[in-house]
Amino acid sequence: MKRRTLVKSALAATALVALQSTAVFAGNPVLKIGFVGVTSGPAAAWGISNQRSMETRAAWINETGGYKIGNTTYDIKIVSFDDQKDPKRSIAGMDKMAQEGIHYVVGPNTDDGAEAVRPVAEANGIMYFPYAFSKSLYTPPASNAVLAMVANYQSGPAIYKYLKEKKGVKTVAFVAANESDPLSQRTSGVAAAKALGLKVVSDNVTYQPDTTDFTPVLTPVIRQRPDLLVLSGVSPAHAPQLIRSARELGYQGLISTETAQDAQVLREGAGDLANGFISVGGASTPELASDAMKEFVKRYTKMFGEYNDESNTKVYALEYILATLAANPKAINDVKEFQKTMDTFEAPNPFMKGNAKLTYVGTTSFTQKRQIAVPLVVNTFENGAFKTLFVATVD
Amino acid sequence: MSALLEVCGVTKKFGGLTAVNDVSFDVGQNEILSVIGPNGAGKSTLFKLISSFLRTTSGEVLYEGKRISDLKPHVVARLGVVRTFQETTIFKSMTVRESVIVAQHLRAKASLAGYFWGTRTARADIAAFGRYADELLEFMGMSAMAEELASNLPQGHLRALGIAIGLATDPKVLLLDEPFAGMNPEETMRTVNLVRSVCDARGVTILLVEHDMPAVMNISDRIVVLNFGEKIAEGTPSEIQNNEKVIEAYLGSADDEVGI
Amino acid sequence: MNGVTSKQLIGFGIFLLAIFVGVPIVIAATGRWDFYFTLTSVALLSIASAGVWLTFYIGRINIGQGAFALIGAYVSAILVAKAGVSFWISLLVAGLFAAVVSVLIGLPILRLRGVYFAMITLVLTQVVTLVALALPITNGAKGITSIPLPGGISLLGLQILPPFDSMADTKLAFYIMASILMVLTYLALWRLVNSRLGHICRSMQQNEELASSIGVNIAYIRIIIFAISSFFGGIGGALFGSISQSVYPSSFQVTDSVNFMLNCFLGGLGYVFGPMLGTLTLYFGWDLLFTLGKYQLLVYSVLLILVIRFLPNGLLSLRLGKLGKGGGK
Amino acid sequence: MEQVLANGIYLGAQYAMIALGLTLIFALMNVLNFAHGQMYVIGGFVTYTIYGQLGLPYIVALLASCVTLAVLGALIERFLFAPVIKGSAREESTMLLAAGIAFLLDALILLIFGEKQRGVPKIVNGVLNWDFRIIMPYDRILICGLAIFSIVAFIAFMQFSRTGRALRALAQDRTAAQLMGVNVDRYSTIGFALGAMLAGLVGGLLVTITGINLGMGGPTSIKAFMMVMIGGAGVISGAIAGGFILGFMEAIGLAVLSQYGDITYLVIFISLMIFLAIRPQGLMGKPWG
Repeated sequence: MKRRTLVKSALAATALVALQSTAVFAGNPVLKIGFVGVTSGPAAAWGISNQRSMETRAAWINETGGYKIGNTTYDIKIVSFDDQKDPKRSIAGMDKMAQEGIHYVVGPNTDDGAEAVRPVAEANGIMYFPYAFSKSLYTPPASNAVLAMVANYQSGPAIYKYLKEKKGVKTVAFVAANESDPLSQRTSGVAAAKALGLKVVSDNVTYQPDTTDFTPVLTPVIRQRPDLLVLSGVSPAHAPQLIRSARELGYQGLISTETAQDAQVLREGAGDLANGFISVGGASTPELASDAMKEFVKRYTKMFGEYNDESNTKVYALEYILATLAANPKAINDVKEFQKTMDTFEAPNPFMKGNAKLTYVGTTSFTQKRQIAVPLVVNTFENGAFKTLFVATVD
Repeated sequence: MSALLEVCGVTKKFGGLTAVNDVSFDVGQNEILSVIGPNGAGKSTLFKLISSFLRTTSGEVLYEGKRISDLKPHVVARLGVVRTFQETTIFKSMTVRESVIVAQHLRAKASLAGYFWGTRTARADIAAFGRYADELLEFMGMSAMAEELASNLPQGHLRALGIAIGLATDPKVLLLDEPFAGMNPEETMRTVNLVRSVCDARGVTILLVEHDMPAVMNISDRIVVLNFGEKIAEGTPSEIQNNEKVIEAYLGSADDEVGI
Repeated sequence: MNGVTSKQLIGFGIFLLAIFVGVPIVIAATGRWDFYFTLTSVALLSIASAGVWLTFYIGRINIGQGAFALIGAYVSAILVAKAGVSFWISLLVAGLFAAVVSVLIGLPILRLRGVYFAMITLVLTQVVTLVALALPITNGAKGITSIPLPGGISLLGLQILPPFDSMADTKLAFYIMASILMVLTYLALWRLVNSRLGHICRSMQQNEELASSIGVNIAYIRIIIFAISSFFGGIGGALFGSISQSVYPSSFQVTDSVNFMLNCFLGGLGYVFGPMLGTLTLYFGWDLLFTLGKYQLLVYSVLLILVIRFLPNGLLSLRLGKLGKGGGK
Repeated sequence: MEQVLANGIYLGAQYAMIALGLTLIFALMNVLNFAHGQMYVIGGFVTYTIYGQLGLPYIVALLASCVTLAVLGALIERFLFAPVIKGSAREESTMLLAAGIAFLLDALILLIFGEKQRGVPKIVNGVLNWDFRIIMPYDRILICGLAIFSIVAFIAFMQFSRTGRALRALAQDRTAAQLMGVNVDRYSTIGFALGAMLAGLVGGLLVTITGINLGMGGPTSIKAFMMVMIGGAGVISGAIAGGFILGFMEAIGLAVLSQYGDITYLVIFISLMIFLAIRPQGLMGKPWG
């Protein structure tokens, strides 16, 4: 009998928690923005940096009186769903968002998740901003996904071109984890390098996502002595180890990746060996960061104890959503209006010095504007921090 | 003599060790034949060879003139040669009656899909299984414990259940693995009578491997004696009792549990 | 043992009513439309879990169902998206294909028992994922996307089922479809377990040697059971592919295989309806806890541990007194 | 060639240590501890916190990892595994418990240590470069040496100490050990704690090379399972052999099959399946029925 009561009370507690209504903000009406992504398990870092940058920004907006869209000032509330990097759960998460009456969602973090939620998002009138590169997500007939970062097939050519012209890179080698996203990125990376006339000396070495020692993985690659080693779609956890192994094997050339990295992680994991490592980042380097960006980093650090440089690129999606809604308040419950606005939308970029703009791009890659124009900031790691190598734009 | 089961020069080697060496003997129709021998004589290996739970190294076992060694155990069982196990090997979480019903697998006329769809043949089978199980338990004197879980039975009845499971398959030859081991004289007596009546009343030929000499002397028509994997004697109980090689083998063994 | 009592019939009736009438009414009343997808997932995952439960029934710990679900998902996706075959045919083919593969793989590995079988099936899940990444027909890392929705079914010119893309609400359609398949699966499972094959499985679960001594061809039965199990896996996988309209090598992975197994444990290995309840609890439970934010996994795991600590024989063991073992319902 | 050998030894030593703890727990209680990888991760994070963050000597951090995990292991055994094993109809039910604990530890790691990859300063600098035939950083050599030393120490402990002998008796036959007067409950706890401690120790050692993040838990458990299966479940020597075999398979496979890229692990997994199908008890295990 005793255990029955116990189980019953446990179940009752669960039910209570589930039914518990969402917290109510005082004053302003609440605008809910969703996040569906991975915030637990091996890839937690991707989603968490995402979720936290959204929450930091939302708290900041709310603290300073809310966000004005049309004639109403809203408090922003972030509703997050952890999909555990499982496409089945991503769909459930997107359904939850529809249930909550949310029309704008950031995420998911992977190709398979983003592809799986497409039917739900399109059926329920949700615009979503995945961090996934699969072109079919953004190319018609797909209509509701907006690429929330720079795809590697856009940043790759820019980086290779720069390195070819400025550093005399002639040969390049690719290494990728044996998983969907990195493999897809490797394929497009190789194509981009070949198009530029670079010689690809190795493009088929892969490693399992659970690899703990990269020396045997890299040995055959390093033997080819490429001028540039590209770590396709490398996760922040693997990057320092790969760099370290490559350097310890005596590799002298350049190393680059097209994904965002965290300086602290590189510093701890590879130390000085990571000097010269090229990665794509946002606009938080001292040369570029505006006061708003610095404020954002400060608030993030205060809220969560430690900043994550991956958030530099992830702060944008929410900003775009809000700014576009402000430009066309009708879009708040109607994504068709949002889509219309996207074609002409333009606003100043608050996170970058100078007169950079927020616009939607992607016509070249997707034949329609389904990408946010994050500045393509290419950074290089020097003595524990990122320095901007060059800045480019995507069309 | 018409031999039902013929063991012809059967040999089994485990690595360099010869467990059974060139053993031959026949079992006649409706006979009770016992294989005895001191510990480590190769009895249970021979037993497994006959029931095809082990492959022979050389030699063969014939049933009704057809080779049955090296066949799969269930094929041998289908032909009518069925073995029992020692008491721990039962269907622990089934009742006695369920065990006996399951064991009538070979009597089934309907196919497995037939049972799934509940065809007429299948329903007839199910009824027949039930009737036969009741009859068999009656015969074994186990009707009272039909609904008891097998794991709750006392040791003596476990052995009887093992025999009942074997009998439920309608065997021509029943191979019994040490049916009297660990029993007190009274239980042994009862089991001896049971085995006798299985042979007489149901016409089942019985080959048993056993340790308990008095019981074996009592029950067997003929006896085969093994020592160090080789057959050292064969004959009626009285012949065996007076066979010098046998006496020597048993006295020579350190096994004091078995006396003659 | 084989007769169906009136009590069971009533129970089954209530169950059907709850699924096909009760749930839609409750959802309409509360406006929680999102529960449709969650319940659809529960239905299709419990189909796959039913297969795992069946392999448990012959005493094998199966951590390979993810492999067969992935195979099923790909077969259906390739047939529908590349060959233009009707989804309904592809669903059946997916199940059959998974079953055939399982026979080929099962022949050598079903001899293994205990953790050894568990491990080899776990490795199998990884092998299938890696094969899906490497093969051209599966589109490798890119996956198969934009799979058309299921079409209609017409018989003798009479339309029994309209095409899904003509429906206003595919959520309900998918829910009904998955639920019907789930009910059929569990009816089949229940019937199987209570038929002779089920009794033989139980005998094998308890002692394979004894089972073979009474003339049971254990190797054959093992293959049959593994094939049926994988058939369910293939069906479940194909269903998911049609709902998400995409399949990736990561659609079903080791985690999924492990979850299928956990569903069975949690519901109770002794009960036919255990895996269904287990799936509902594990999957729905996670969904319900989503408002907890970052504490979701913590609370979820603590609850899970409490349940197993105090109900080590599964949730259904609470009702052990009332119902016979193995039979369920 | 020499490089492949060196890589194999290094990988093998670390794998063997991971497998040791898992196989010990399996041998003692027939529990497949799904949470083994998470324990390894906690070990890594404890060392990271004490050595990397607080700046205390490395050896202190390593000891702290061992102690933390030993205590954690003992608690888990005493309050979770032991009662569940007693109350469960089928012993496989412990798999659900183990998985639940894995989830719990994952959640705790995320809340306490965060989601980021962490690393500690190098404990030794420099790289051994023998004529480009063997290139191996000194810290790897040191960790490899420490791992091999720990393995030897563990074997010696199991062989010669009183506790070790009791544990071995327990692993061989629970009932017999009980009859011989071994306090089964107590030694189960000790054994579990020891297994968990080994996981913590490897975590503490490897954090200096590979760093640590919360995602390493699950995959590490699965790799450990495979090594245990190769060698034979529940056999100490088997776990060591399994670890080295997998280590060498990876090192050789990556060297030989690198031009085929994606299929290296496919080949490893398929050969593993074939091997297990032919020899289900692994290299040194007892046949299972």
